[in-house]
Amino acid sequence: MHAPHDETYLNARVGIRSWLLTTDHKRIALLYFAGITFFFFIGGIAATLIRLELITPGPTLGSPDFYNRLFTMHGIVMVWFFLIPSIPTTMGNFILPMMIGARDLAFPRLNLLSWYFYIAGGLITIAALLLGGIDTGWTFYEPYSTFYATGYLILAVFGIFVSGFSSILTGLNFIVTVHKLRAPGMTWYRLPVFVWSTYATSLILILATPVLAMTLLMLLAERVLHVGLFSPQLGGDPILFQHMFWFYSHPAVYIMILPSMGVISEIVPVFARKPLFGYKFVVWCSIAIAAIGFLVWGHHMFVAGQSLYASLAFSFLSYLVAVPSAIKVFNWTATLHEGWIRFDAPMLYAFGFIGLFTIGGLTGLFLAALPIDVHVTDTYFIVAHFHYIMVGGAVMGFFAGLHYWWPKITGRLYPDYWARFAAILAFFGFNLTFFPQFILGYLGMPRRYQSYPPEFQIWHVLSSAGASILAFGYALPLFYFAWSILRGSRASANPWGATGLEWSTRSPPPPENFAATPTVVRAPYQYDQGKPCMQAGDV
Amino acid sequence: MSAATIWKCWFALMLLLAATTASAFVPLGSANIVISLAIAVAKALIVLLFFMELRGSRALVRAFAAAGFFWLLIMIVLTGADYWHRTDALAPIDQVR
Amino acid sequence: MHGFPWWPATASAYAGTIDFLFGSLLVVAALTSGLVFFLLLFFANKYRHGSNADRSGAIRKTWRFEVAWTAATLLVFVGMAVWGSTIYLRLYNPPADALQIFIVGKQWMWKAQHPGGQREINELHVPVGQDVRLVMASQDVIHSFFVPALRIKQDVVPGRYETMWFRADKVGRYHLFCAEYCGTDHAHMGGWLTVMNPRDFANWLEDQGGQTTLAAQGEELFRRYGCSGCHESGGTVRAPHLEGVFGSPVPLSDGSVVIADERYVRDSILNPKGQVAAGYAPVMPTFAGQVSEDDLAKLVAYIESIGPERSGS
Amino acid sequence: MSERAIGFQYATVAQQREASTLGMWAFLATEVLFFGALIAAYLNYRIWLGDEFIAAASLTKVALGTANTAVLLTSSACMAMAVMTFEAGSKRAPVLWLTATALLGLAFVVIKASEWWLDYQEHLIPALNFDLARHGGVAEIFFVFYFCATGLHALHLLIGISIVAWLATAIGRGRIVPGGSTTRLVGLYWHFVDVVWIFLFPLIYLAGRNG
Repeated sequence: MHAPHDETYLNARVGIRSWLLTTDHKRIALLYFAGITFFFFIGGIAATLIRLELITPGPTLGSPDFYNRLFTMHGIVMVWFFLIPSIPTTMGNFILPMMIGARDLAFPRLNLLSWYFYIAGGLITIAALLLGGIDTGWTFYEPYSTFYATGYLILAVFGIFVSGFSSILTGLNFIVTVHKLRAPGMTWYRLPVFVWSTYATSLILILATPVLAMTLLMLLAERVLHVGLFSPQLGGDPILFQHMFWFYSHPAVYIMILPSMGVISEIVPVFARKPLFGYKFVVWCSIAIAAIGFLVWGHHMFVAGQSLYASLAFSFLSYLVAVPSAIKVFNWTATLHEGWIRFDAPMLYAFGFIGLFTIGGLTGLFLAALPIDVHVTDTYFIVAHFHYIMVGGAVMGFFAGLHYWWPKITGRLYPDYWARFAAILAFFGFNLTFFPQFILGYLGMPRRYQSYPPEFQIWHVLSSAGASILAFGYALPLFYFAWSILRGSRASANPWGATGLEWSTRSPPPPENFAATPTVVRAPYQYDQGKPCMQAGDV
Repeated sequence: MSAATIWKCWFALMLLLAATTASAFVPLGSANIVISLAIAVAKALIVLLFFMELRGSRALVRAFAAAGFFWLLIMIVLTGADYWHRTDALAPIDQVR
Repeated sequence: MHGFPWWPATASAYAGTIDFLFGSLLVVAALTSGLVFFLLLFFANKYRHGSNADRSGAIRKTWRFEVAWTAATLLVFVGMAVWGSTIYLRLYNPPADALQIFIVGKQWMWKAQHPGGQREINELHVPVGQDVRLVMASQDVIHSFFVPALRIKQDVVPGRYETMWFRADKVGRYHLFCAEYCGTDHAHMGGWLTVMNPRDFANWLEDQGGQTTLAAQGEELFRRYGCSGCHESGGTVRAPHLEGVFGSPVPLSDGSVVIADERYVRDSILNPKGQVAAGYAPVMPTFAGQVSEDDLAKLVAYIESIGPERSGS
Repeated sequence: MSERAIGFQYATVAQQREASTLGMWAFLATEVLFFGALIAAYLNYRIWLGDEFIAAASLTKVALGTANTAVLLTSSACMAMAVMTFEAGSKRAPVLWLTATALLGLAFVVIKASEWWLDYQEHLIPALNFDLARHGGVAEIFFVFYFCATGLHALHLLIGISIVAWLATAIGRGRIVPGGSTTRLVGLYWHFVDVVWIFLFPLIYLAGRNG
């Protein structure tokens, strides 16, 4: 029904069944994108209510129980239903196969099954939150979660358990795809860094998520059957729960940040018109982060009653894992040297990412020092640290990737000046929101407090003011992206002058991605005199 | 992989099973757990290398197989290190029955 | 608004060392991020599209830079790790003759119990300039005893004793928080640590009512729980006499010898069959689940008091 | 998926075979960590709770455990024979060997169920009728692990038995022919379930037997 040359994956088939039963990695990416956006706004609403609540020292919006359920919802929805799936399932699904010249992922039907696991897990957890929510925090520490937690803990924990399968199957799909479906000529050192980062993320996805599955099953067994596994009232050891929970949850924070690092490593060379500085170092830093990331979880438990020996070992290993991240920041900065830097929206988001991630990473060094962590753990210093990495890093990277691949995904261009304004607004709104929380943290303001001593109020008011700016900065893209779909001008195959395989095919791409499987002739990010040298030979 | 190899492996597995069960009843103190785990590793290797044909597989498949066990080892060793060095003074807690 | 605090109160010398460490790390972080931000902005401006900066000398040998900044970061980080660990180790070996206070955390209050028997809720009065050792237990969920002014915090896990020590050097009233989420009133489970000079502290102890000392209360419990029935002369069952036992070596039935310290006394009450004294049958019943936190502390204090006369206390 | 048609995204059959093998091994790695987390928790409790925890293991039925291990190892050998004969091209032999594998699997489940029944009568099932006075809280923790581990393993075994039964009928009816990788993958899964039991057996049944 469409002439072959203008048939795209969007109009190749129509109807609800063509979406809900699709095995096209590009459509599944859009299905995930819808889910991600939905859960981002639910988590965002919870965040807004939290910031409103904390404007005054006393209870403002409701009872302490309401606040406890609010921050638990914010934590669970943001961690498991937005941050962990965000980049791998949307841009990973859409762009990775195109970047390596493949027609689809290794197991397309498994990919669709992953989406259904994600949606099923999400709906079960949302049901638990709507029915009354749970008041344990996203960490479900024992023995509170077994005997003292009220609310629909079993339903929510089961929802997270189900969504875990989506992570495992997606990771498995990506790993086999990168190994087996690379186009001819696409050697490992010609892979774009986004593919390497998504590969490293997938390693963590399949090696850490099963441990979460078992931990949540044991938690359910203890709460439902009253058998002694973790709570001392039944002879168990609560610190064992913390060990098993953080064995997953620390690598999980690397699941959240590694894809964003991959996106930034794609954007910086393109808008600097220069090869990435130290490609091999950046690539092996991603793998190193994925590997060493499994050795450091004990730094969440320095004051939890862990043995002195373990605390010393985990402190040293946590400093080790910081080195690859530092190397990446230096390499991004060095890439700018002697480049032709353009400041389009993706590049502004990338600058924002590097700035905020640097601050987030450096504050991590404070937390790895044992005595400082003893003072600041469980305070707002920690809240500020992980928001700088998650929101300043992962979400900024998500928006950077979105702005960078939007023309390829939708075939439309968005208004660049509005996008740049949104990037700058988000950057300043973010800093005003979370930098005061560092000061609050060192002052000793504990986490998860609805009411706090009055002398901390000034910083909370500043933080809440920043939150409103940040919320506006995140809502803006919704408008101009919608506008771009309706009336944005058509995007060419390569609007940014990038060199990857995905820019050698039409935007939006045809269902089979490439008319003929491309052969790769050179490494990524090659420019001469500012002109891109495409990875795909003259196809 | 020929039938003969399969049944030779099966026989070796049966021998190892007998050995591990027998050795469990010999009072060797903490050596018992070491022996039983060593025999278990031996049996697992027979199944992995011969029945699951890891012996003839490409290096990549062997790496995938080893990765799972290696990461499990990381978890066991690091949590075990904590428990090994833990000196707790147990306090009474009213057992909830 | 109540003022504009940007640095927490400093109530102990230890807090000073933490501030110094934090300040040094802050300087290192500021320098590093300053360098990165400066380079970002400098390159962004100098090499912006359309500027005619000199772009000829593209760096060929990149690995030289890589090795340099990798080694530099590794060195600085290892230095930080070692510095932090040495300070941390000081937290771990409490002085021997510290003033010992029992703290019990339960859902949504901190109960303190001084050796002299005085009790406080959500309050803790301590003398200035003297080492104080807190022995803490929880009755329900994990709490965390946190005094920002002293820069110390320790999670209190139910089912085991956690210890923490400090020496407050400045008189004053400092915040006390619960730092581990423990339910509805997690935010209200806190109060004040009041550091007083020794004279005021002594007066305060007095007008808390001369309750009997811990040891005296322990002796009363020693009778009530029936320990005296066996452990004192004229008892029906042959059981070791406890006078002079505390702090001295006790030969066990399996041939090993153990020092009868708090842990040994506590374990013998909760799990008597664990370490049986040499020459006695393991007939003592377990008291786990019957003897509460507070009573166990008193029994230990009593057995300690009938130990050999220790120099001072 | 029928064997002959190559997946839309694959260039050659060999590429598809290697991809499915890699995918299966990646899945088995996740299963290793899934069971492994439970075994790690068991080992930690063994260090933390010490001898009383180990002593509780002597309440398990080592005779039935050993018999079960023998049955499962034999079923693994039968599965290996099935895969070998299938890829050698014959059709009747693999169906027979697969049937033998499934029957041995069922035998394992029956022995396991009888063992649980004995445990039920001896009041050893936590949350149901565990006799705390006689065995104590630490023994109960051991039996929580015992039932979690053997329960999850039995569940995986039942899934394996149903897949093997389906495979036997599919080969019998000629729907699955040599060249594809389905049979090899089912073999990998079955052998994996056997490897899990190889590690569970000493930890559960042989602990604390040295008197």
